[in-house]
Amino acid sequence: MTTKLLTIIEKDGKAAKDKDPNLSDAELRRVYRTMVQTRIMDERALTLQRQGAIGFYLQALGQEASHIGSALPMQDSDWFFPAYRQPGIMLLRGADLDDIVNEWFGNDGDTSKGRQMPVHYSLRSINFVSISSPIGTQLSQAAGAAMAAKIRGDDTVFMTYCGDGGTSSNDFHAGLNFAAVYQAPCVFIVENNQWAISVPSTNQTKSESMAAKAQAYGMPGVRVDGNDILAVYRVCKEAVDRARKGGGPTLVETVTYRMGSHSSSDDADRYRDAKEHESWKQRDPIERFRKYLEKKGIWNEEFQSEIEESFKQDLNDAIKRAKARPKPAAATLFDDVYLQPTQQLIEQRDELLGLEGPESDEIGEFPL
Amino acid sequence: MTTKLLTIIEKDGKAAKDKDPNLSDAELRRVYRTMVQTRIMDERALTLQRQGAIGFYLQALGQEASHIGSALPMQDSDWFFPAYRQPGIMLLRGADLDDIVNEWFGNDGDTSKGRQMPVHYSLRSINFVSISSPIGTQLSQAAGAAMAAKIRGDDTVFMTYCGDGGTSSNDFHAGLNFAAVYQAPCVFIVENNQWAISVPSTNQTKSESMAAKAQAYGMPGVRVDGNDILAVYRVCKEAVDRARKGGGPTLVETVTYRMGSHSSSDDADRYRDAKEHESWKQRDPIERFRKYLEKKGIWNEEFQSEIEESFKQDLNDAIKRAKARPKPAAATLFDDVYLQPTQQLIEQRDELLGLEGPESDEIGEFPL
Amino acid sequence: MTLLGAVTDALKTEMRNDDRVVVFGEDVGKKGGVFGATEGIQAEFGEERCFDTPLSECGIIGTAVGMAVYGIRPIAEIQFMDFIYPAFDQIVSEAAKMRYRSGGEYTCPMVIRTPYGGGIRGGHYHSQSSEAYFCHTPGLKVVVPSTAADAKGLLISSIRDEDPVMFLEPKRIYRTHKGEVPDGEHVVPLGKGRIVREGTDCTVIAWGAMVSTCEKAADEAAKQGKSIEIIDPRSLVPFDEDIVLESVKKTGRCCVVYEAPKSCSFGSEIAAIVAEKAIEYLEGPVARVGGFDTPFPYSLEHLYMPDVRRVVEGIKKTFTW
Amino acid sequence: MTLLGAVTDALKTEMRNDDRVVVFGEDVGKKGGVFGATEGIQAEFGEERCFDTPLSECGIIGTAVGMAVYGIRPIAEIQFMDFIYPAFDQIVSEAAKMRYRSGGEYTCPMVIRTPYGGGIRGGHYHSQSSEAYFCHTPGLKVVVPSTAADAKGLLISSIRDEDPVMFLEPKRIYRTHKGEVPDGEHVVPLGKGRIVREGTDCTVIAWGAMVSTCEKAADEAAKQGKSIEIIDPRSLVPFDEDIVLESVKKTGRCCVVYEAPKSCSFGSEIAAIVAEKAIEYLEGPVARVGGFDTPFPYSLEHLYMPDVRRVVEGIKKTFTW
Ligand SMILES: Cc1ncc(C[n+]2csc(CCOP(=O)(O)OP(=O)(O)O)c2C)c(N)n1
Ligand SMILES: Cc1ncc(C[n+]2csc(CCOP(=O)(O)OP(=O)(O)O)c2C)c(N)n1
Ligand SMILES: [Mg+2]
Ligand SMILES: [Mg+2]
Repeated sequence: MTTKLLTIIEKDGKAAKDKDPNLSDAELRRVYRTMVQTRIMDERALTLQRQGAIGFYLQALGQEASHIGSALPMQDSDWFFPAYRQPGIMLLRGADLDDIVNEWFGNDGDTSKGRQMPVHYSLRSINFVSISSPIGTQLSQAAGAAMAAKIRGDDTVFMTYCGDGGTSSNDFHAGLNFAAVYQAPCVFIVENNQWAISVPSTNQTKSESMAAKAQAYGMPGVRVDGNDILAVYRVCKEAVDRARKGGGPTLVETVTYRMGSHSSSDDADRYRDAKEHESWKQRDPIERFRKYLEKKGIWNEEFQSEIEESFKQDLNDAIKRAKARPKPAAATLFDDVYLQPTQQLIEQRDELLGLEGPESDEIGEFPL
Repeated sequence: MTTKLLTIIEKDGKAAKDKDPNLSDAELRRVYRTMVQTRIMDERALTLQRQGAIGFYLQALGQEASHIGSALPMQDSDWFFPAYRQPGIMLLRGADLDDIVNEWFGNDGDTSKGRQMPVHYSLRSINFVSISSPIGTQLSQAAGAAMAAKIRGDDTVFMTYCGDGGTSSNDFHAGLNFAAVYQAPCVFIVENNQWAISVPSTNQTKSESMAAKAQAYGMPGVRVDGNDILAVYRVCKEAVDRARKGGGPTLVETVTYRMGSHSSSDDADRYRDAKEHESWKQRDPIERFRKYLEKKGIWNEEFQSEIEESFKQDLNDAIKRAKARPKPAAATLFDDVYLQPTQQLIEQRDELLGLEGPESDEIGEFPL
Repeated sequence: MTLLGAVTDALKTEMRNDDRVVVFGEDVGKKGGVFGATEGIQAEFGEERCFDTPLSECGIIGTAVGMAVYGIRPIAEIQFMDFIYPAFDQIVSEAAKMRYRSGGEYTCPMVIRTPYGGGIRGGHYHSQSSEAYFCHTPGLKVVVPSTAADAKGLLISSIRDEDPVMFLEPKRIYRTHKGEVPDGEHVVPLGKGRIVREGTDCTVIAWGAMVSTCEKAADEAAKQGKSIEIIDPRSLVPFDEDIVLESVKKTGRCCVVYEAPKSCSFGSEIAAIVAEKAIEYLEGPVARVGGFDTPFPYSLEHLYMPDVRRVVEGIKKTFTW
Repeated sequence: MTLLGAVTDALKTEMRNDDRVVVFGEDVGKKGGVFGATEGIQAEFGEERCFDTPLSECGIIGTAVGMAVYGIRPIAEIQFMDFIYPAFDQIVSEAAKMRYRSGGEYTCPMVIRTPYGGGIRGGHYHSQSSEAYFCHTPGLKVVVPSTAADAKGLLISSIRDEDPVMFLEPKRIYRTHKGEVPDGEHVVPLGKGRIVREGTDCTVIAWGAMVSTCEKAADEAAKQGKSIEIIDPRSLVPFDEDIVLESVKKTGRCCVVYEAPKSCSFGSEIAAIVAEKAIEYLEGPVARVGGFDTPFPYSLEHLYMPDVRRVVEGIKKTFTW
């Protein structure tokens, strides 16, 4: 049951009438725009990294349908506990582009005040909780937040993400178990992109699918074509609606592919067969959706260039502004450890600020 | 599939011919003897605790079939990574009674040198690995030991235990996953005795059964009547054989009941319905097996008294000897931290041994 | 009231005060906790605000972090401090760093309550004092009461705090310690130590169950003509340096007493602070009387835990040059 | 050879020596580890002895413990030390205590290798130095090399050790540090420190990547007429007290330099040892130059990590009374 894979858009862009969620043309265009923007942003950022302008980057290349489609049924008041490969959610929810770009640079405009590596966004403005590097920790947190909302009687829904690798984490086990036991309004999305850095998902688990793991927790588990945005949307809409109505959590596995290397520090060619990569290129989620829109008559070259040009312009502007901003001030190092700094922190701050002579310049390169 | 419950011995002691594993009479009697001994030992030890002779005790009351039956198909060279509620395995494998009883007293004859609370046995003599208090940690260790045996080409099989509560632990998730990925010769027994101290198993997980959790790891999961020793044996024999033949791990759920309180520090009447307890008493695993033996004509009152009397005698003798032994010597405190003590440990030891004046006598009572 | 009763009192007081406060953990509901700290709470506040969890410390703390981030006030009970490690990642990587790593956008006001320390024949895994791990983790506060009144006042402060607090309850004195506890609202601020007794010859610093051991040792020392000042910091983070340094500057001697393994402990930190900031006042070595650098034993627990004779010995050391 | 190369060399040397040795972790196989420490190992020794694991540090260490108990010699790689916490329970409750709690019946000879420390723009979660947690845990050994030769010699000793060893590899100098490394068999015993440079006025103690920072600071201090002795303990547990105390007794001054948060750290421990055992020789306060008591930052990393000017400042402190 959990191994069946829901697909709606076929290769040629056709969609089965009875499955098509029938989004409005405006919505379809908005979604398409977000997918294209996400890809452009990913490209641009990786280039910035290659140029040495930012220290690290990690793309969602090929996973645009998976994360944008899943986020689509969420309301503005709903919350996300993301992993690190869902940048499109920020664009979908209208985050300020400057907030995104400043984070790459870790400058004084970064909402996180330059405390984390690039792609570890924190965007309170769109209920997008601070991203953590340790794999999986967001899963039990999302369950907890959902429990809290249930206790308070709020009708907020929570969505949280992990990769195929993340299913092996402690928090996957704890998070799904708690969410199920307390029937918390939480949707767990496993983006199965087939790889955890160099480890293939077949080495991650012997489970017949990631969705099948839902049975260990007594919650519905669904497997969906992660490169088909309508299929992802449809499945997640059901899960979100069920959660909101008190029906408890759902595990959704989106079957997709990491089309790039793991991150700017990785070279997938060292461990991955080029053929596999090629075959997945044929299933590009943006291309597939484009064909669907074209068939519907709501996509043309003009629309495409309009999206690309205007977004590139906006992005360039944001990058220019971000580059011009300084690093956070030295004193900010000591802020936000606690609401109020301790006596020890104040002393350490004052000592640092009182130092003379040149600062260290020995910092090296990030390898992963 | 995984919710079906295998039963062989019926209430009245009858056993379906096609399912009966047909153990020899001698073997059946040996098994029965071990079950009775286990229960006697549990009773006696709890009494010792109530009398203040030992500090803590925890019974396996009602779970004799579950753990003795599962251990039965294991060979002498096979290994156990037990939890704390499988005392019968020690008796089944012919452990020295003094080793068991000395552990309760934590005296200088204790194999663990008085480092752990009662019931945390370590018995290298029977490949029974040191018991830990933190729930679940043995599960990934057993998986690892099984991986090691596979790497070495040994044909050892590993069996490890946890309770229904233990299925929620990090190590359950990690241990089963690793065992399955590496197809390690490891059998995981979940003794679902319905309670984790005061928390019922229905509050532990929403999974339809504990055995169903096997699907998350792509291994066989079997559910068996844990109060029916032949059923437990049969299921575990299959699992052990499969493991030895390279067929990988199995998860076995034995459905049983904790007939006593959690431990000498707990009072189950405070949170548990007396009716539930009553209904399970009807399913007493020893009683059930006795009826089966009686039907077979290999049990009678004489046999019963012989078992009881001789074991009580042995136990009393062992207790007498254990009581007569002193605590481990003060200097032993510093042994076994490392193979060789560090400079700091030697200094600390010498300081302690050099002290004069009365030792502390402020140690209180253990509450759990 | 016992120290244990004061904990219950504080929980109830704050649950009445603030309906965002929820209490959960293993066996905290109907059973009221294995020590009874949550007794009566589910009955008064219902199963939504006081509930049992599956057996997963990772899940308990992970969900607590999510709750705190979302805006309610979780109080998570870990049954014994020895069992906190499955949740260690959520504590040190998540709770401790949420405010900092998000630039203050998300915060994690929560309390982790856990019985800690030895002295109850709990052996290897029901006795440990691992405050050092948490004191070394920026972003966490670490609190240890030694009296019933402090237990109530400090716990109320911890619940109201805007950051994650490890609230360590010295289980050895849960029931043996009894003292006056103010009714209702009673707040003891975090970061302010307490002079347990004044003295002039040597400063002894101790927390939790060790405070009373040190009081007895001080009596002993008095018989030998030494006047001991005892200081209970009450919270280890934030740490009241001033009260310690002022005392050491006065007495010229310093002995730190704690149950945890001696090395790389919070006792080491106090010694280091003194060596950094008051060395010119010292008239003898800074002594540390800790647990030994071994795992916690069962049968020899009475030797492992600092007792009067070991504290007296430690005090003596501060008088040797 | 680089320090990184020396690690690979040690692994291969011992895998050739002892067929019980196996290496595993995330991405250690075909990829050869994210830093390349296991490059070529799977090719030489096959997938049985060098293999990738699922993404579970709990599983990696839990299975390693089981392997060690059963009798093979696991070397587990944790990709970054910051990600070790999901395995914390298996390390501190199991590996560390197996020998003790079983009265020596079962032992746990295994090595946990992990890149650690800052200086590579890894930010919040790829930079931390959490040796203190492990140094405070009896039953574990903790080793940190600062040269290529030591990396090889200490790692070989760690693999041969009968107890669990945390082998912390200062990733900042993985490739920047280069030095002679003896071919084949090369053993540096655990528990013996190294005098990095001799001096007469102040003892500076540092390990890992901080050693070279301290050497530069010592050059700086020399310009100001101060002769600095630098000591690298090489293993923190077991700790070579004698080499430190002897030096401090000679110089009369002591400054400890480390990357970890300042408080409750292994640096605190060294300060405490000095305050306990060499106080009468001290001519100034014991200075600690550590990371700040904050989580690890990204953009301001260069300010967070002790650098030459901060070490020089620390040394100066030891000259103020
Ligand atoms: C606890 C932990 N261990 C290891 C890492 C290092 N690491 C970063 S990403 C990654 C692979 C993650 O794979 P997956 O969950 O499939 O997500 P994907 O990158 O494919 O989106 C690893 C091992 C980490 N961040 N956290
Ligand atoms: C990690 C951890 N958390 C909590 C405890 C305290 N504790 C001891 S036994 C127990 C319940 C275990 O229940 P279950 O796994 O069902 O085993 P049973 O006692 O029923 O055999 C708990 C919570 C522990 N020992 N370890
Ligand atoms: Mg992946
Ligand atoms: Mg149970």
